[in-house]
Amino acid sequence: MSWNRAEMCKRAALELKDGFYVNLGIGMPTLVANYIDKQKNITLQSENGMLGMGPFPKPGMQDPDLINAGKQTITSLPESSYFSSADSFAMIRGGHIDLSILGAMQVSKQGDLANWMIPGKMVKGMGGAMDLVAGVKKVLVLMDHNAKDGSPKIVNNCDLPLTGKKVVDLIITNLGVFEINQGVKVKEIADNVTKESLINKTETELLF
Amino acid sequence: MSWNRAEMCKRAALELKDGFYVNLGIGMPTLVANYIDKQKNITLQSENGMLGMGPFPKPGMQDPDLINAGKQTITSLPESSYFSSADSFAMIRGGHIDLSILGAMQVSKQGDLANWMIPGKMVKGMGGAMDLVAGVKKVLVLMDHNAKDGSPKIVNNCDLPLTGKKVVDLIITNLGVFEINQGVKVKEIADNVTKESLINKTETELLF
Amino acid sequence: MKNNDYKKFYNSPEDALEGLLFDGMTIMSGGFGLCGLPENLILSLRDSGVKNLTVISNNAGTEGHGLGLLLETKQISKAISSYVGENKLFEKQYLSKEIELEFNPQGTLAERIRAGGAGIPAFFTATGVGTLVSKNKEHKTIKGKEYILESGLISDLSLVKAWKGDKAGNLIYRKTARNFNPVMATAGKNTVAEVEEICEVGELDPDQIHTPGIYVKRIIKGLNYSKAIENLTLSED
Amino acid sequence: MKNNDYKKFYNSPEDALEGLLFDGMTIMSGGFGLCGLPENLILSLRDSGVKNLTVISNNAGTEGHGLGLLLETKQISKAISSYVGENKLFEKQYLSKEIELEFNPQGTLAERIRAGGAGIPAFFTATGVGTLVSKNKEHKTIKGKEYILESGLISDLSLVKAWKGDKAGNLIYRKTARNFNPVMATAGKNTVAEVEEICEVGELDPDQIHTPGIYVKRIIKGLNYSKAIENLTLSED
Repeated sequence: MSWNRAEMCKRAALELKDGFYVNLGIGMPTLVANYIDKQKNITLQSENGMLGMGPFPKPGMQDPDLINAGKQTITSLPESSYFSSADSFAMIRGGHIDLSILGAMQVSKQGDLANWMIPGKMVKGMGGAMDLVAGVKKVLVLMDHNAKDGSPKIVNNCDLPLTGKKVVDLIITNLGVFEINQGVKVKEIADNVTKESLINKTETELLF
Repeated sequence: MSWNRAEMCKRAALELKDGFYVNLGIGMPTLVANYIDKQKNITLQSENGMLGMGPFPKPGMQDPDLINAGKQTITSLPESSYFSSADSFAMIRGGHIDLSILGAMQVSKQGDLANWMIPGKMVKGMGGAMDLVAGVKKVLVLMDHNAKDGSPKIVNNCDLPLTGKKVVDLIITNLGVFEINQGVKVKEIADNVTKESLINKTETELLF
Repeated sequence: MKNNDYKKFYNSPEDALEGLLFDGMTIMSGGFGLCGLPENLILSLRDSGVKNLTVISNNAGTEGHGLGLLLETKQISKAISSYVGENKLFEKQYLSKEIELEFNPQGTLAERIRAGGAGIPAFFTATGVGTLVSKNKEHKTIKGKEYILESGLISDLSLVKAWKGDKAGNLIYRKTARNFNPVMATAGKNTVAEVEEICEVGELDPDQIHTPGIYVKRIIKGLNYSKAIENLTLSED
Repeated sequence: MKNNDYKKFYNSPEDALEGLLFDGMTIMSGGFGLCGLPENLILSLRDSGVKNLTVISNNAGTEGHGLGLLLETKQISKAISSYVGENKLFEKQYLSKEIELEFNPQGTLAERIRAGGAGIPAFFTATGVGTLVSKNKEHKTIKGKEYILESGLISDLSLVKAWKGDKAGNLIYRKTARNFNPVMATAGKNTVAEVEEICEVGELDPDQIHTPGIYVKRIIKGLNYSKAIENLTLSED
């Protein structure tokens, strides 16, 4: 047993504190928006130039001039503002975003992140990921604990090309929550996951 | 005999070509605006954050939120736009302004400009002058040919602290028009000024 | 009153590009994905037949849209982008070495363009430190943190798309169609803009202008915007 | 619907500065001359008695206006400015060495602040090459032209003045009162804004917002603006 995707997103949403400005990466991180506590004031940034991102539009209400960084149609909110890509990344690089949630292929025990290319495969580009991990105050990785072939994704050293060095603060997987802090510290274990299986499925040493 | 201030400004205004974006410095350069040929399309920039600067307001029409770089009340024009100081100097530094007209204390034969401080006297600051001379496509100096004590202002080497090195393209004084081009080349001599008196009143060699 | 004919308004994209194109030139093209693309100018660029282009654009369009059109005609020899994932033709030309590709982190790309337009030849950034992006770049430790030096970018020609524009070249963008357009407008030796609505000088509020007219050499009213949606996503409620 | 209480709106300048002040801090203060000054916040800063301030501001105000108020009470120990010509008191305190003064070219000052807010620790510029400004700075020749390295600036607290603002901290400036305010808003560890008109969230057009709310920690409605004119100049027609 382990957490399913909804449970992972729900757990990640707990990291969004009242008043936070947050950037959610493409893919599973985008889904975290569905689990944000409505009691909290959270503002979502989209790096293509928007603060205050709203939900997906109802059918017929889509606007081709209003998309998120995943090129999905979205909506605005009363507090929204738009700005250029340069201003958007000035905001990101300048440390004004409180939290970014990203997917990953590998994370090392030092917090190195690899999530943009696999040598030998066609490279699509890093998009805004390198800027986000270098600039945002806190970086949370949301990913499956193991790759499809079962190989561990929390490793001693990434063998894939890096997106950033010593940039990850927290990892949430289907098996638990892990803090990068002079090694990989286990903060929470998913329901019915044993300590032993967690150790078996992780390359690097876990600190309990 | 020599040109009076109005004649100097009128001569300077001839350097403003159709379609030019121009920044006029504080003092006499500001007056050049009064002599612009109405057949030409000229847009004035004010470095505190405006393109399309209009004339001074009629009495009662002044707006404290609308001033030029000399802190004078001004007006807008139909084509005006406002922007921040950072965007304004991005425009200047980026070489988008065609011409800047500035006053000077000294100009050297290499085009070095000194116009911001006199050692031993209270320094007020360089304002935007260093940015203008470093960034604008063409720099025109508009000044009296000699200081109040009669000393020459077109010199071999500036002894006053510089505003910019090799930045001046053209000098207009009460005695003539001078181009900096591997030395100081005389382009025009004011009415009734002799070649000899011009040479006497200039420290550096003049090329005729 | 002063002369208010800016001589910037052109009747067609062909006229607006006349005399500005040459083989081997560098072109910046605004837009993010298919949002805020200079559709008319790209079509006209394709029809001009100009070739061996270096194109600076965040993405490479899709098949049949945006820069995808210039891939079909093999007019692009080099692309500087942050993400080209949606274009199979690009992949094919890249793998066959018909196209050279330089990836920049998206924020570094935006800032390099902003720097180019602002007369800043180079700046330090933490983005890319410790990655392939930092290879062969000057490193510097400032206040205990490591940075790399990135250079400013300029183009021979920038093509941008705005929502409204006036005949003095002042531009206003709409929603996230703004994206790379304003910075690219500042970084072109020449910039040509296309707009959905062309206004007379004086119709736009001077406090709301995103791109001051000084950056726009020529402007046209665009026609027949397809405004394709790359990833239609609707709420399930 | 989501919680829309940003907890940013304060009832007075005193409340808005509460807990943000300490002796020896660095403060950025918006405005050009007397145009676009955070008048209410400066008054409240004076009344707080905080001292030994480093103030980053394009000018030093005049007697009785702007930062001139903090000179009277000798709260400023260092100023970073581009021009302080209009203030006799400043001159006096400078000559008696009560105040340290660092002059920056105006564009370099604006760009250093923009860089500070944008996470750029340093950038190259041609401004000041060959002048006193270049003293002790790193020089670099790029494509045959010489540049100097300038560093980014940040503040402990930025005080800015806008025309309109909403309770999410979004700001819109008016005419040339914009000046240094938007960049300073980005470069403060904390930024407090004062506005002439406070709006509810949703009243401002999202395409027209100059400073997105993320940069504004606290916001107040300012009262009794003097908006003094430094150099009233009228047309003679």
